[in-house]
Amino acid sequence: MTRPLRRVLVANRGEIAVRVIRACRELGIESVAIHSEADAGAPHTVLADRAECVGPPPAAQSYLDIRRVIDAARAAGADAVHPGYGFLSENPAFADACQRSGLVFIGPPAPVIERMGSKIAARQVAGAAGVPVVPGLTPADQREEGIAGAARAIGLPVLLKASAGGGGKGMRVVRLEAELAEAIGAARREAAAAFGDGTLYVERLVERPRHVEVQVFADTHGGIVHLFERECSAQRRHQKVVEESPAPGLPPALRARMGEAAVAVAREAGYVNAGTIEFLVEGLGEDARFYFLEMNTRLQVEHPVTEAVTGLDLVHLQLQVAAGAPLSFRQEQVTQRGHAIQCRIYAEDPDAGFLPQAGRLLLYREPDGPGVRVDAGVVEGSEVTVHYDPLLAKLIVDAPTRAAALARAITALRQYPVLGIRTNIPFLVRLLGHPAMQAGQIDTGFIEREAGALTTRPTPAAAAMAVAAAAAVTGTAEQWARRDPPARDPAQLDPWVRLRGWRN
Amino acid sequence: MTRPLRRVLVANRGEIAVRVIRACRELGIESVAIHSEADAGAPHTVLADRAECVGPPPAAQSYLDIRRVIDAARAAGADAVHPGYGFLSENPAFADACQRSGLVFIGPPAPVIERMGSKIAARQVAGAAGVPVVPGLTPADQREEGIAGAARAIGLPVLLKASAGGGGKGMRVVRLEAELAEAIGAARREAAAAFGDGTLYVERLVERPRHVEVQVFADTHGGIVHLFERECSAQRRHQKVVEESPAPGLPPALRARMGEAAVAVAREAGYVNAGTIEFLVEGLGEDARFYFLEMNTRLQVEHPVTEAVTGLDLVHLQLQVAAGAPLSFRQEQVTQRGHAIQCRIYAEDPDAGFLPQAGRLLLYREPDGPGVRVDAGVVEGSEVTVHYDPLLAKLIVDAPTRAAALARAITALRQYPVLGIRTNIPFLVRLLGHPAMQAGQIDTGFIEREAGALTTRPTPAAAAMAVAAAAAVTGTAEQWARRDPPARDPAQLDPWVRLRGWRN
Amino acid sequence: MATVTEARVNGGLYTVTADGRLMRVASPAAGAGVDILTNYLGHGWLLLLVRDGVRQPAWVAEDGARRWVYCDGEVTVVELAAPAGTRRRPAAAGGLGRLTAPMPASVIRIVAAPGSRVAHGDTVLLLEAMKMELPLRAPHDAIVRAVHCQAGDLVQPDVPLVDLDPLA
Amino acid sequence: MATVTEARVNGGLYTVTADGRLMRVASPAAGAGVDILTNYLGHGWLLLLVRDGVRQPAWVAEDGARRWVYCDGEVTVVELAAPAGTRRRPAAAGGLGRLTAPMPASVIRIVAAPGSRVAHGDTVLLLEAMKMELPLRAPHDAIVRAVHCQAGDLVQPDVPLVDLDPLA
Repeated sequence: MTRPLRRVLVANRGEIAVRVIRACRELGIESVAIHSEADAGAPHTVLADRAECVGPPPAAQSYLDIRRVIDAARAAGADAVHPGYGFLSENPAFADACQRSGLVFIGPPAPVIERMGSKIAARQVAGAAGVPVVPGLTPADQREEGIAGAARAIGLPVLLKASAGGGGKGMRVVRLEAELAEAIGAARREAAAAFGDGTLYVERLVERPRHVEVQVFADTHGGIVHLFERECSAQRRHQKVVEESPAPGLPPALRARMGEAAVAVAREAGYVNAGTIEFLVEGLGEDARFYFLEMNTRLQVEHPVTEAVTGLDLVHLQLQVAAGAPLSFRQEQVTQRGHAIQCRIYAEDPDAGFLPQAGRLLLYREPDGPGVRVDAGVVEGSEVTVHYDPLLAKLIVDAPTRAAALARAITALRQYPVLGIRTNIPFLVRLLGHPAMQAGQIDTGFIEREAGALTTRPTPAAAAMAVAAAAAVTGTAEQWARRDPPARDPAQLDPWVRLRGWRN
Repeated sequence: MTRPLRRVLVANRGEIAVRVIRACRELGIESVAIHSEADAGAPHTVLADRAECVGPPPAAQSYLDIRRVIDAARAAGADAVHPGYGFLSENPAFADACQRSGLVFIGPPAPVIERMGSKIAARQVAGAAGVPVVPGLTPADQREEGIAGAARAIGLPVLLKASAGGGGKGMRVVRLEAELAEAIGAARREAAAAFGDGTLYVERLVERPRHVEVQVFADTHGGIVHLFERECSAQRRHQKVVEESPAPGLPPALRARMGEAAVAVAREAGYVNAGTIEFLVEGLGEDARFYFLEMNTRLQVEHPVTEAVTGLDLVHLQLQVAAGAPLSFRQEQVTQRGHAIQCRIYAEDPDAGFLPQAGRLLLYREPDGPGVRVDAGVVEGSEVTVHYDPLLAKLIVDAPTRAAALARAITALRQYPVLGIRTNIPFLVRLLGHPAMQAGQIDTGFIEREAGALTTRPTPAAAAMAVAAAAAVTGTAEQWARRDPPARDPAQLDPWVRLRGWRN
Repeated sequence: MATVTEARVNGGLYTVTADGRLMRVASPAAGAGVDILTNYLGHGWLLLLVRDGVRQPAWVAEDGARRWVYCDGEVTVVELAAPAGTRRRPAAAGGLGRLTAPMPASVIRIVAAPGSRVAHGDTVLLLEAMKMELPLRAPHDAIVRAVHCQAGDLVQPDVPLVDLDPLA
Repeated sequence: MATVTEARVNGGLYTVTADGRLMRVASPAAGAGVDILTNYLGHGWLLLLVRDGVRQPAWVAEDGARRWVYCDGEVTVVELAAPAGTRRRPAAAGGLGRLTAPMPASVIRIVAAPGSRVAHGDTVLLLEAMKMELPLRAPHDAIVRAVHCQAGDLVQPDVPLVDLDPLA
C-alpha cells in the first residue's frame, strides 16, 4: 500500500511553507515551492529545491488559483501536494483536482473535507458519534433577511461565521438587533474574499467559553489516535493569539473524554491524516462540559505545541501517512510531557486597533536557547507586503511546567527585536504577564474585555533613555562600523573599561 | 531547609553563562555576570541584570582568579554562585571559598569535588560502589621518569591525563616509547595552564572504546536519580564534537545497569547537584562491557541532549536543588523520548589542523524551526578573541528518531552561515553525513582515523558559481541597500519575475 | 572627542554625551543618568544601558531619519529633526478635513459619495488589507467634499483619499 | 545597465553578468550557467542560485577586499584583486625561511635558540592560543638565524617570528 513520495509541491507561503519544506528535506523528499510575483526570493522559495511562479501578488490570482497551482505541480514533476493551512487547504475542489491530476493530496479525501467543512454535515457527524454540539444552522435563505431571521430564532447574542472556513475570517459577534445588517454584510464579504464562498452560518453564542481543541491523526489502514488537547482561548476577534498544551486546569477525566470524543468524530467522518476537533468548554472543574464546535481538516497553525508535548513531528507524520504508511505507534504510547506555549507574531499595531502593517524588517533577530523554537516566514531584510495574512512567525516555548514556560516565553519575547514594522510583540509581553494568563484563567472574550490594560503602557523609563540615545546614534551603519574597528590587539582596552572609570 | 536564591553570580562566560542567566530569569532570580576586559559588552554581560569586571583578558587573571570572582559576588550582593563548566567549576578551593564567604556554591560540596576530582580517589569510590574501572594510576613520582615508569608498568599504549580536570586539556595518547618525553611535557604544561595543577594520571588505553556517560542528579535530602545516557564517542583529540542521546545500539539491559551503576557511584560519593559519570564501553551488543572512567562534578557542555530527551531543565534543577528543594520526581517518572544530537560549533579551521580562529563574525545567522535549539555565546558582530575556549555555540536538534535527528542536524547546519571567521560547520556537515555516523557505529578514535575523508572536499560546483558571483557583489552594504529600494508599490514587478523571462 | 546632543522624549529633555561607543544620557528631571555601551550589530545597534548597576539591552534600527527602538518589551519610533532644507514628514498624516489609508490597501467601496452628509463614526470608505476590512470613518460630522480614489484602487498611506468639510 | 565581470575560481573562468539584483554566472567549461537573485540581508547578502530549475542558497559577507561565501555546506574565502596602489596581502604568509604564528597567540617558550640546528619537524617555538599549545615546527632541516620574539609576547599572525637558514 505504501507509495513513497518523491517530490512534494507545497501550495502555501510564509512560515508553514518553510516548515513543510524542511520536513520534506528531513525525510529525503524533494520540495517545490510556489510563489506569487510578490514572493520571489521569499524564505520559502529560497529553502525549496525548486520553485514555480503562480501569478501576480493578489492571492486570488496566485495561491488561491487551483488551475495555476495544479499546473505548477505538473510542470515541476511533483507527485504530491501539501496544502499547509489557509489558502486551498480546506477546499474540496482543490483536493479533488489534485487527485484527478494524479497528485497525492496530503490531507483527507475531498468528500471528507466537504462534509466536515459544512457546519451542518459536521454537526450531524458529531451527533452520530454521540458528541454534543452547540445550537446553530446555515440558513437556507442566505439573503440578509434570512440570516437575520435565523439569528432571531436562535436568540441574540449569536455568532456569524463563514460556512466555508475558519481562522476568524468572516466571523462576527452580534449582540444587538441594530448591528445585524452591517455585521452580515462584513462577514459575507470577508468570507467571500477569504474562501471564495460567502455562505454564512449562525450559532448560539456561548458566553465566556474556553476554546479547547484536540489533535487527531488517522492513517489509511483504520488507525486513529488523538494527540491530546490545545487551549486556544486567547483570541482577539476570533483570531488565536496564544495557544498552549496542556489546557490549564482541565480535569483529567474531561481531557480523557474529549480525546475519546475526538477520535469518535474522526472515525465517524472516515477521516485520514491530520485533523483537529474544536470544542467549546463551558464551566470549570468537574462541572465543565464540552461541545463539538467544528473540525479543521488540515494542519493547524498551533500544531507545534502538540509537537512539543508529544515529541512527535506532525508534518513528518502527514507525509508518512500520505505515502500509505500505517501509524507507527498506538494511542497508549502517546505521552503529554511538560508544557508548551505558542505566541503568534503578527505584523500589526496593537496600539492602533491591531491594524495590519507593511514594510521592511530593518532588524529582525530571533531569540534562541533552551526550549525556544521559532517558525518564521521572514528573515532580516524581508519586505512584508499588504497582500497576505500578517503572520510573520511563531514563537513556541516548552518547559517542564506552565510557570516556567510562561517565564521562558516572556524572556524570549523581550529578546526578540523586530524593528522597521510594528508587531504585536509588546502586546504579547503584556498578555503573558497578565494575572489572568498567569493563573491560566482566560476565556475567548478575555482579550477584548482587557483590551485597555493590554494595549496601553507608558514608555518605560529605560526605553525613554534608550530613545534619547538612539537619536544620538548618527551616521550610516558603514560609517559606524569604521568608527570603532574591532580590538584585534588584546592589549587595547575595551571602551567599557573606560566607562567604568567614567562612572566614578 | 529551603533557602530561595535571590541573586546568582554566574562565574563563567560564553554560551553557558548565557544559558544560566536565562534560567535564573525564568525562575525569577537576579543574575550577575562577570567579565574580563575583553568581554565587556559580550552577550552574557548584555543579558545579565548586573555585571562585574574581574580583570584583564587572560583567564588566569580574571575568570580563574578566585579572589576576584568572590569579591565580585560580594560587590554585587549575590547570595549564590553558578560555576558553569570549565574555569573554576571543578576547583574545590573555589567551592570552599564560596562557602566561607557565605555564598551558596551551585554544585557539590568542596570535599566531594576534591575526592571525585582525584582519579585515584574516584576509582576507589567506584570500586566501593561495585563498579568496574580501567587500570591506571597517578604516579607518586611526578617527574618525567616517574610517569614514564608508570606508563611502562601499565604497558603501552597509555593515556596521559590531567589529574585535576577533564575536557581533553592536557590529554595525550602515547603509543611509542620515543613519544613519552615530549607527551609528558606537553600534557603537564597544558594541565597546569588549564587547571593550575600539572599532576598527571596514567591509564591503560582501551582500543576502539565508546565513550558513554550517564547524567546523575542528587538533592540534599538523599534523593538521587539518573537521567539516562549520552553517547560522546565523536571526539577529536579527546575533545567531544558531537553528542547524542540515546546512545545508538546500546542494549537496554546494559543501559539499565549503567544507570544503576551511576547512581551507586554518586551515592557512594555523597554527591549533590548535577554530575556525570563517564564510562568506557568496550565491545558491541550483548557482549559489551562498561568501565567507570571518571566523574565530572559539574554541568556538562552536552547537557542539552539530556534535556531534549527527558524534557527536564537541568539548570533549573541545579538552582532548585541548590536552594534546598528536594527533587520533584522519582526515577521511574523520568522518560527518555525521541533522539537528540548536539553539534559543538568551534572557531577553528578544520582544513588547517583545526587551528583555533579569532576575528569578527561578519555574518552570523542561526537556524530555527522545529526541533532546533541553539545555545550561543556570540551574536552577529561579536569579536572572537584568542583568550578563551573556541566554542562559539551549540546546535542541538531533537526528533522522534535518530535518522530524523541526523537529517535535521544536517539541514540546520547547512542553514547556519557563520562568516568572517572559519568554523567547524563544514566539518560537522561531513561528519554527520559519514556512513559510520549514519549507522551509529563510531568509537572515540573514529574522527582521527577518518580525518582525511572528513576534512577535505573539493569546492562544490554551486559554491564555485556562488564565489564567482560574490566577487561581483560590489559596493558597501549601505550602497547596496540604496541600489534597489523595497518595492512598496505592489504593481512594481519583482526582479525575479524578470529573471524568468531572461531564462527563456 | 565627546559630542553632546539634546533629545526630547515624551516631553522630557535628555542630554546625550557620546564618545565613540560610549554614551551617557542624563535627564535633569529624572536625576541620575544612565551609561550606555553601543555594539554594532550589522544592520543596527545594541545599546547596553546601565543605571544604578542594573543593565537593560535596547536594540536600535535606522530607517532614514527614523530610529526604531526595542527596550523593556516596548517598541518606540522616534523621528529625528530633519536637517534644514529637507521636508519633514507630518507627525500625524491626514488632517482634520481629510482621510488617508493607514497602510497600503485596496479600496473595496466608496460608501459616502461626494456631497453626502456623514455623521461622526460613519464609514466613509471601505478598504481592505491583508484580508481584513478597514473602514475609514468620519472623525466628526461632515459633508464629503471630494473622493480621490475609486473601488479597486491600490492606495498608499499618507495620500489624501477623501476631503471632508466639517460641520459645526 | 548590466555589468559584466570575470572571476577565476579554482582555475576555472566564470563570467558574471549583473543587472540590479539579478546575476547570471556562466562558465565556458561547465556549459550551462546559473541564474542568481540577490537579497540584501543587512550586513551581507543571500544569493539564490538556480540551475536547471534546482535552487541553492549562498550567503555572502564582505570583509574589505575579501568575500566569505557559505554554499552547499562549504565556506570559501575569496580575495578580490586589489585596486592599483593598495598593498595586497600575501597569499601565504611566512616563506620558506621564516616561521609565523597562524593566529594571535602568546609565546610560551623559545625551543631552538639562534644558531642552533633543527631537523625537519622539530619544534622551534611553542605558542599558546585558546588554551591549546601550538608548536611551530621546522619545515625543513635548518639553522636558526634569528628569533624575533620572547616568552610571554603576544604575537600577531603574518609577522615573522623566526628566520631559518635552510640546509641543503
